Order: sequence, then structure tokens, then C-alpha cells
Amino acid sequence: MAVLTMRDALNQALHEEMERDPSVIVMGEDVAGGSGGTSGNIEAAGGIFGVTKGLKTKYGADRVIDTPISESAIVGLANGSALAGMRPVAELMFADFVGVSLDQIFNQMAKFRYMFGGKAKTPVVLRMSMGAGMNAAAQHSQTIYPMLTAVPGLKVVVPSNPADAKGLMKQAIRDDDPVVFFEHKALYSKKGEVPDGEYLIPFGEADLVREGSDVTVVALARMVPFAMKAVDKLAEEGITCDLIDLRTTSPLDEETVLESLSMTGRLVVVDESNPMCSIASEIAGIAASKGFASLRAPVEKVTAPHTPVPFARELERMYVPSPGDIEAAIRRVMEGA
Amino acid sequence: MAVLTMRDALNQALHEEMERDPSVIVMGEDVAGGSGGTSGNIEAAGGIFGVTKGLKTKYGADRVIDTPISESAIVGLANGSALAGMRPVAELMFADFVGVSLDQIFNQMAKFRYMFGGKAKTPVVLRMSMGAGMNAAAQHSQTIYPMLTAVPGLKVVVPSNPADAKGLMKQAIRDDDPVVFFEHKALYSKKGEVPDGEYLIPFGEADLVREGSDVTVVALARMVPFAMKAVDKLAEEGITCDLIDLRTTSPLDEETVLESLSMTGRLVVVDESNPMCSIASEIAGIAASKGFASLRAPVEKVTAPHTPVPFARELERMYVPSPGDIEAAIRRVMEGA
Amino acid sequence: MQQSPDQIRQAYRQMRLIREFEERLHVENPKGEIAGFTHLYSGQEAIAVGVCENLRDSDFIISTHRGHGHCLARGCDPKGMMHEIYGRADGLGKGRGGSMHIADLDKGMLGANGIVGGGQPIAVGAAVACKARGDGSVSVSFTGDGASNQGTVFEAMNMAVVLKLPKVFVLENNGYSEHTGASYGIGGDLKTRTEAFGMPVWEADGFDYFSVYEAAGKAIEHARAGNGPSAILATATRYFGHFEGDPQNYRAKDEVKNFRETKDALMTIRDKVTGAGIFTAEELDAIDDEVLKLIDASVDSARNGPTPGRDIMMSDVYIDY
Amino acid sequence: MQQSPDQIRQAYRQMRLIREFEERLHVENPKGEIAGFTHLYSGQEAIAVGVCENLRDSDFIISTHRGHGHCLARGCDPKGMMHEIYGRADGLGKGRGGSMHIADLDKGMLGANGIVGGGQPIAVGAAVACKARGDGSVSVSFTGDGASNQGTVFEAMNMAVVLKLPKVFVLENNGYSEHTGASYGIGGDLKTRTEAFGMPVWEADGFDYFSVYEAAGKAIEHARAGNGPSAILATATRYFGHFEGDPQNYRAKDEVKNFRETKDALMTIRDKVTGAGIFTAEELDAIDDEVLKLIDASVDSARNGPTPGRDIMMSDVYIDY
Ligand SMILES: Cc1ncc(C[n+]2csc(CCOP(=O)(O)OP(=O)(O)O)c2C)c(N)n1
Ligand SMILES: Cc1ncc(C[n+]2csc(CCOP(=O)(O)OP(=O)(O)O)c2C)c(N)n1
Ligand SMILES: [Mg+2]
Ligand SMILES: [Mg+2]
Repeated sequence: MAVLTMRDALNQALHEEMERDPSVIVMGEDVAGGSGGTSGNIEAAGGIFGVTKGLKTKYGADRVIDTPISESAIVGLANGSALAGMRPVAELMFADFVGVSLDQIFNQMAKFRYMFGGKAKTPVVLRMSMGAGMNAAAQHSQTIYPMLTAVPGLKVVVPSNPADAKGLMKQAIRDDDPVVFFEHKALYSKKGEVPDGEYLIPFGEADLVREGSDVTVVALARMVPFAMKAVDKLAEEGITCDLIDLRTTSPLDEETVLESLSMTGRLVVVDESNPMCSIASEIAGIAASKGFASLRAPVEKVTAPHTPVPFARELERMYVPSPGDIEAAIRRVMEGA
Repeated sequence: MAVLTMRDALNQALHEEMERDPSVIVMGEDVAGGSGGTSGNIEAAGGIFGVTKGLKTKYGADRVIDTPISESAIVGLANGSALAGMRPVAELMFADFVGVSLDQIFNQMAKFRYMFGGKAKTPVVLRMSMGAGMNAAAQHSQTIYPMLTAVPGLKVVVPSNPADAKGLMKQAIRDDDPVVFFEHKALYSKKGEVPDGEYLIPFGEADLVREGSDVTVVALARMVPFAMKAVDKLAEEGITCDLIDLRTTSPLDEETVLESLSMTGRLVVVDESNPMCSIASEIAGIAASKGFASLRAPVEKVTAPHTPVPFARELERMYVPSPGDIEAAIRRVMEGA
Repeated sequence: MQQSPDQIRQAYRQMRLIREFEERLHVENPKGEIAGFTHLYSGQEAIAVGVCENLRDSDFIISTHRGHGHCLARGCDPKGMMHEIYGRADGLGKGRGGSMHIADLDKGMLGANGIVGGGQPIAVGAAVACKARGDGSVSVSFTGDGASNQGTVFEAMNMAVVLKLPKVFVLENNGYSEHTGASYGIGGDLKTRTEAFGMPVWEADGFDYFSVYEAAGKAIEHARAGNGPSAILATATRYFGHFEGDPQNYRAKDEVKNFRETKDALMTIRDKVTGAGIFTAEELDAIDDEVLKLIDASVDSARNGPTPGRDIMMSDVYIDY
Repeated sequence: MQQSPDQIRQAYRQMRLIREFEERLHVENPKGEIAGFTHLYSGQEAIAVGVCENLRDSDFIISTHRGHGHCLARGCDPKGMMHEIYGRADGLGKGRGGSMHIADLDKGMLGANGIVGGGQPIAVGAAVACKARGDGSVSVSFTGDGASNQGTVFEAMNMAVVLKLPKVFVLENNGYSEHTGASYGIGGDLKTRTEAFGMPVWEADGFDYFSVYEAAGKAIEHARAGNGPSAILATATRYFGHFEGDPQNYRAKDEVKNFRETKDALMTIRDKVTGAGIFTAEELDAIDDEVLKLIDASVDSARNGPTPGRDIMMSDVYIDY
């Protein structure tokens, strides 16, 4: 096992899969960079966040495709090449750019197989960076996974650490269904141990990252390390939590959540999204329906507020649910019953 | 009071508001129709569903603007003209076309005021038809209000009957915030009494359309008449329900739901959307958090399945939650506690 | 007419098949058995067939909301299509897609598409696969005059040029975008706008199979030879309303009648072929008979086809979930 | 040079203001006090100022992610902007928008925009309002070479032509779209592509204020006179990276240096103005001093500005909710 950043773990997964399978291709704005430039550098960028570094140098311009700023056409490239037998990995630089490409995502790739009588196969991976943490403001910081989790036909991946990012990316590329892969910007530089070579994580299996008996804490992406902080702190006081990292929101591992809830009776859901119709809403709703018999206290939803993502450092910090917010919610839920 | 279809009630609201306020303008594909045609008819359509009938004939081409098929530019027309002082009512023929215009909705109109220091005012009404019921299949039948309810800065309206449609449309046009107005295709031809002239319904006030003591049933749009059928049928057996028509999902009238729940202790939420991250999830989640103390039985969520909307009559009928499904859910929730 | 009699017979048969398929749907539709929106292609047959007769099995096409003609021209099974339009469990889409979403991946037919402008970026993607294969295969999209104003179509054109893909854009100007005349919504003109992306555009008479065949042949050859994308622009008309039930208040009274009488695509090909002595009118009539029987049989079969059930509603959302 | 000395002084001052604003941000940025993405406009000053000096109070402009230059040229308060860039509670956006979202509705400045291609449809909407007013006001959008490939931009151009709106598209070709050369992503060329929608395009030297002023003047006059939309195409360069921190691996070593030495917009206007004897170098230097003091004061003030709190985070999502 090597210690890698999430960026490098993703990069490793891409390198390994491109090496393994010649039908894997990569496309997006500046996934290589330098095309049409004056330096002669054929890979001037390697992705704006460095996730696609080295791919063009190694696999060439036919498999690593720089594109104009045309997100609908980028996702279209992925959709059509997938229908025609390739395994495209397309990049939307920022998740917020679903705004200019949603049709290709939710009306096209998600629905082909269903509408076309079960014949179509659309093995697209659509990567996008998401989340607050870089003060990139309202149009470059959103966590729009709830919107896409709602769409039947899409699988949705939300890794929280480098090892998962690698294992889930390799699974995503081999998966025959369309996968939307969210990469949290604030996690790219976080390091962790990453298994070498062949390492795949199946979708729909949440990870129990902390075990405890008092409260079930459900989190995803950047909220997992934040929740860890809160959970570990409370453990010192003797309040112990199951901490569940969802890893994928579609499929959603309800079983693991419900099983934990049946032991703890208390639930805190942590989601960086805006509150309404969020993953927090979804999990809380599941608790109210399928988990009702277990529930001993009001569910606590810890989310961003119902506001756009603000720019200033102080504001963004307030906006994003913090370890302190999570800790407070766990305490509240302990008092609740 | 006249008896009108929802289509005509909406049309009346548009006529009245255009008459009242010269800054109200209408735009979209075939909102008039006939431009560039060979019949010489300057209003060959009046909207594909007839909602904008008579407007161009009465108010002229400057205020009733036929557009090319360019949904991003249509919403852009609304956004820019609103920023510049008009009150545009723009039409997306089908809600599914947010796919090709989402950016202007969720990154632009929703966020101007916040990003721009509170100076901008964007009084757009964005009308769109939604829902199953016409066998229009997967790309013309979706109920995407959860996706937009999640977006801070948007108000979201989901009327269930002609009177509400009129009162909410007039409010929407006068409202200074951007409003997304969902018109259920299967309701356009439904009739109801509609107050004449000045009639406004404030946002964020749900309507208690049936009163009862056993179960709280929350529904919206076409699910309201379906739920009425189920509730009325069960009333004959002595099972009585509060039936709450949300009318707007943003703002969401939590108070009315929670107050009812505090009396009944049982909750059924009916939502035509796909299940995940839906309004059903949201309301169920609210019950699990703020309504927990009242809750005596597992919440029942009645939604469409996690599938695209299928085409065939039999399939679409199965897809849409039915009065029978709602009735069954109410019975289950009665057994649950 | 450098085509062999067999080629011409096939083209004529395909055009007749489309014509009769659509004319029959126009008759059946008011009876109430067919659900949803039905957009008929009658009047434009020469375009779909003129293009598709140039294609090989390894090529791809993608269609629009008005897809029956393109599907049939590409060789989709008329019976499977009819069953789909009637919402049957054994239709091409198992009754889940309907008229607007007919596809057959086995035929390289990537689907009709209910979103105007939805297909073009996908077809560009298929062209990426064609190029990667290196076997000279091409990807073709059909685009209406109205659709030509959708941002995604411009992006698709530009992308195809930038990546120099084997992609052919077929622009079908039938004069209307729903209830609006084509000229109203188009700033500039289609040919100049398309050429401005740096690709050649060949014009064709959309009523004349031979004209379309020739223009499409040039475009497809251009692509197969590795010269990148191009377009053909074909003008025709649609005989019926935008969708079945459209009262067509935007059209002059005799517009369609005049087209039918003076320009009709089937009439045109018949006149040319009989005039050149390739086939007799009787030989062509025999093809018509065969086609009519096939359509009769398809409708009968579709009317009595199996109703889809819950298993069909719930399946094929994912391959594995 | 038919402009009055006052006009020229104002133009020079605005260009200097942009230049120094940006050069100073480039110095301040590595110090870590400025959060988020900062896209600098240095090198393109003549374009923003050449356009905006033609405008009236009732006109509208909309900008891009690279918005400082357009904001300043339109008369936004440099101090309010600097406070915003530093995330202060009394910045133009109350610290909620930052560099990428500076706007001032009171100045008809409809915002910088973080979405490439996001602004153009909005500006077309503002043109609808201009037309409705009937006071000859116009709406102007700025569009980069990279942005010109976004579907929304094509739609906006077409819509403006179809509705014959008083809309001016300013195309700024600075040679790069992030890390990619402009030529790579553009099928055809910007001028032909824009003209193909049926609007005139005037070209300008984007380093030369007078050239841009003249081209923009024609376009704006065209719009004011009710002749519909048009465009100007101005070519310049950006002196800094795409965003602050960009190592610019895609650029030849001396590219920027050469531009600075041979084409610089401030140098060009100074040479012309002093050469024509309108102002002396000393007079212009005095303007420079004034500007530098203003920037100093703005940065000092911004660095010590009030921190936004929870009330600011929670407000202005709606007017009434
Ligand atoms: C994105 C989108 N916008 C609008 C529509 C509604 N619509 C369906 S067909 C059509 C007109 C298309 O005109 P054209 O491209 O000329 O094709 P034709 O119908 O003439 O074959 C419209 C507006 C749609 N289906 N998708
Ligand atoms: C829809 C969208 N796609 C991509 C981006 C990322 N992005 C920001 S600026 C930029 C390049 C823009 O190039 P150009 O239009 O030439 O403007 P310039 O940066 O040269 O001023 C890109 C790709 C974005 N912000 N929005
Ligand atoms: Mg047409
Ligand atoms: Mg540029």
C-alpha cells in the first residue's frame, strides 16, 4: 500500500484502467491541455485538478481528448461513444456545470436502456468536482448529488478518501451502467493508504468507519472526515457512534443504515447539500418509514443552509457543516431520548 | 365564480395580469404560434396546451414573444428582462426541458440576488407543464419539482386545481422573487370553480382540503385529487384524514403538516416523483426530525417507482401512484399503530 | 441514375414502406388505440432513404422526435416498431418507449429522441467510436429546421469539426418547427451557418431520392475518407400536422395538397424510374402491394400484441443495481 | 481621434485603473489574503474601455468570469470591488459573490458570471427590456474565444437576431481558453460564425482603445437605431495566467513579454495621445498617480474591511419567503 492523495489515487485508477482496457477513453476541457498553445507542450494541464495527469502523454490524443467548452457535447461524446462500444470517462470540471449539460445526463444516458427495450448499454463514467472549500462561490461549489441521485438509471458515487476513490473509480469504469462520480475538491489533496493494483469496491455497500452503540451517524464525501472528528471526540466522553460512509448514494445501502439504527435507535445524517430534498432528507425519511420501530429520538439532519454557497472564507466556513455542528447534533440526539 | 378548466384559469390569470401591468411579458415556443407560417394567422397556437391563448392577439408581438427552440436563451430572456425591470412569464413547454436550460434556472436566476449583494430583483415566472398522464414517455412526463425545490433562491408552485392555479399564478407574477410554476398536464382539462378577478393565494400556505383525525395525508398537484378519492372512500368506513395540499414546495408549509401530525400521529405522503430525494422524502424526513414526538406509526411514502416514466397506457398507469395505492398506504399506516 | 435496379427497388420499397406506415398510423390514430404523441414523417421519405441507402451495417444513425422514417430506412423491423407504437410488451422498446423513442442498437440505430437537439451530441460521440475503430464507419444525425436553433446542435457541429470526426449532419428543412415557420426562428440561413463551422454542406432536393442519395453519398464518402464532418441540407415538407391532432392553423389552405400533387417523393421516384425504363408501373405496384400487406399484418399483430406488465416497468433501469 | 480631451483622459484613466487594479491583485494574491479564483484582465483593457466609453447610463452590460475590467470600465466602484474580492461585508456583493460575481445593478452592470456562456442569454433578455423601453438603450455582453463554443452563446446570438434586439456581442479573443489555444476549439472562425447568424461583425485591434471605441461605436449605433444585434471582434492577450496560480505551461516563453513590449494597450494609447499632442507624458503620469493612490487606498481599506457574519450568509436568498 502506498500513501496517496485522493487526486493521485484517482489518477492511478485511470492509468490502470486505460492500460487494462483499450476501450477506455477520457474527454473534457483541459484533461490534457496545451492543444493549440504556443509552448508545444502536449499536456500542459492534465486536468484542472491534476486527476488526468500523464494520460495523454501515455495514451495519446485519440484516447485522451481535449474539448472545446461545450459541456452538452462533452457528455454527448461520452453517451454516443458508450452506445457504440467504448468506455468513456468524461469530465465536467465542476459539478455546477450540469446546468449546461443536464439533458445529456438525465434525459439521455440515464434512460437509454429503459426506453430502448433493454438493448442499450451506456457504460459512461461522468466525473465532476464538487463541494465548497475553495471559496469558489455559488456557481463552483455546489454538491448536486441529490439532484442526480433522484434520477433512475444513474448510479452516483461520492467517495470520502483516496482508497475508496480508487476502488470506486475502477468499479465505475468497469460498470456497465452510467455512473456519475463526484470528487470533492477539498479532498483532492487529502492523503491515505491506497491498495496497489487491482482494487475494486462494489457499489451499494456503505462502509462502517466507526463502531459504537449510542448513535448512528450517516455521512458522505467530505462530511465523513468531519464526522470522524466529532465521533472520535465524543468517544472520549463515552458517547460512541456507528459512523456510516455511504460511498454511493445510488444504489443506497439502506440495510446498513437500518441495521445500525436498530442497535442505536438514534440517527444523525450529515450532508453538505442544501437541506431540501437532500440525501439527509432521504435517509431521515427512510428512518421514518422503514426504521420507525427502531427510532428512539428525533432524527438530526446536519446540512448546509437553504442559501447559495457564499464566497468569503468566514461565510463558506459557516455554510459547510462543521465537526462542531455534527458534535452538537449528536449531543442533541442523545438528549432527545 | 365561474367554472373553468385549469388551463382557462391560468389563461385568465395571465390575461388579468397583462392587462393590469404593462411590464408583464410572455415568451416561449409557440406561445402564440404562426410566426413565419403561410396561413397569416398571427396566433395559430396560443401555447401547445392553450394556456397562452388570446394573449398575442390582445397584447401584440412585443409583449407575447414566440421564440426559436432555444430553451437556455428563453430562460435567459426572462432572466435578463427581469433584471432590467420587466415581469417576464416564460414557458418551458415540458418540465423535462430543464435539461437544456438548467443553468439559467439554478445558477443564474436563483442566485443573482444573493451573489450581487442583495441589489438584484429577478421577478421571473417560469411556467412548465409536468407529469405523466398523456403517455408522453420518459422525456416528456417527469415531475422534476424536487430538483428545483432543492435550489435556494427559487420558489416552487405546484397547484392541484383551477382556483389555486389562478390565485397562485397571479401571486407568482407579482412576486419579486423567481418562481417556477409547475402545471400538471393531466389537470389542464379538469374543471373547478374559480373566483372572478382579483384573487391571490400567498405562497407557503398549504390548504387543508379534508379534515380528519386518524391520518395526515400530504399531497401535491395531481396527487391531491387522487388522494381525495382515497380519503373520501375511507371516510365512509370511518377512517378520517386530514388531507393537506402543499400548493407550494418552496416555501414549504411545515407548520400545517406538523400541526396536523400532532393530532393524527400518522403520516402518508403522496408524490408523483421518483422516490429518492423527493418531496415525499422531505416530508417524511421532517416528520422524523421535527414531528418525531407526534409520530405513532411508520410514515408511508407513496411515490412513483425508481424507474423512468414508461410509455404504454398500462405501464404509465402502474407507474403513477393511484387512489388505490394511497388508500392501501392509509390502511397500512392505520395498522402500523 | 448509376444505381443498380436492385438498389433502386430497395430504395423505392423503403420509401413506400415509410409512406404507408405513416398514412396508416394517420388512419389508426383517431381510433384511440394509440397512446401518446405521434409525429409522422410522410412527405420527407426521400431524405431518410436517400441517406440510409448509403450506409453500411457498421454505421450509426440517430433520429429525432419524428423518427419512424429514419428507423424504417435504417432497417428496423416494421412489426417491432408498430408493436412499440401500440405499447406492446414485445415492441422494440418493450412498450416503454413508444413512438418517440424507437431504437434498435443491433441496427446501429441509436434512437429517436424526444428532446429537440438531444441526438446530435450523441451522434458525435458515436463518431468518436467510428474513428477509433478505423474501419471507415460513419455516424449520421438528422436535425430539423427548428432543432437547428438548439445550442446542443451548434456544439455538436463544432465538436465534430474540432475532433475531425466521421460525422454527417443531415439537416431536414420541412418548413415548420411545430406551429412556427422555419424562417422565423433561423437567424441567417442553415447552409451558411453550418459552413461557418468549417464543414462542407451539400444541398439536396428533399423530395427527390436521387438528389438526396447523391448529396449524402458525398458527405458520407468525405467522412469515410477521414476528411471529417460535413452536412447535407434537404428541403421537403411534412404532410401531416406536427403531431397527430394538430389543426395546422399556421398553414395555407392548399399548401399540403400542392406539395402532394407537384412534388411528392413517391411520385417523383416513380416517374423517374418508370421514365428511365428501369421498372414498369406494374412492377412498382407489386412492391406497393407487398408493403401494404406487411403494414396490415403489422397493425393487426400490434393491435393484438401482449400488454406489458409490472416486470417490464421495473426492469432494464440498470443492468445491475 | 475625434474624441475630446476629456473623453480621452477618461478613457486613459479607466484603462490605467484596470491595469493597476489587476497588477496589484497579482501582487497581493500570493500573500494568501484573497480567497477563491481570481481571473485577471490585464492586457485586454482597451476592449472593456473602448466598448464602455460608448455607453449611456441606461445601457446594460454583462461580463464573464474575467470580470474586473468590465466592471471598472462600466463605472463600478473600485473600492467596493476590492472589498468584494477580499470577501468583506461591505463589498459590492457583501462578500457573498467574490471576484467571479461582481455586479452593480445601479450601474446597469448585470454581473460577472462564473458560468462560461451564462451571461449572453441574460444580456439578450436585457435587450428585450431595452427594446420595450424604446429609449435607444442597448445591452452588451462580453464573450471570450473559449466561451464562443458554448451552446448558450449560439442560442443567444440567434435569439437576438430573430427578435431584432438592441444587443451587441463583444467577442474578446485573447488567444486562450484556460490551458488551450483559442484556435484549437473553434471550428471555422469567430467572424464568419457570427456573421452567419445574419449580423454584422466589426473587427478591432484589442490593444488599441481607439480601434475598439470605433468598432463598438458602430455596433452600438446600429443597435440604438433599431437595426438589431451586431458584434465586434477584438483580439488581444492576457498577461497573467488563466487564474492566479496558473503556471502557463501552454505558452511560449516570451509570448507575454513580447506582447507587453510591442503591443501593450496602455503604451499604445499613451503613444498615440502624446504623439498627437493631446496630453503630455507628465499629464498622463499624474493620472497614473491618482489611480495608484486610489488602488492603494482600496487595498488598505479592503484588507481591514468588516468580516461578514451569519446574518449576511442567511439574507438576500429571497426578497420575501
Ligand atoms: C428541447 C425541446 N424543446 C422543445 C420541444 C418540443 N418540440 C418537439 S418537436 C418541436 C419542433 C421541431 O421542429 P423541427 O426540428 O423542424 O422538426 P420537425 O418537427 O419539423 O420534424 C418542438 C418545439 C422538444 N421536444 N424538446
Ligand atoms: C460552463 C463552464 N464551463 C467551463 C468553465 C471553466 N472555465 C472557466 S474560464 C474557462 C475558459 C474561458 O475561456 P475564454 O472564454 O476564452 O475566456 P478567457 O478566460 O480567455 O477570458 C473555462 C473553461 C466554466 N466556468 N463554465
Ligand atoms: Mg421542421
Ligand atoms: Mg480566451
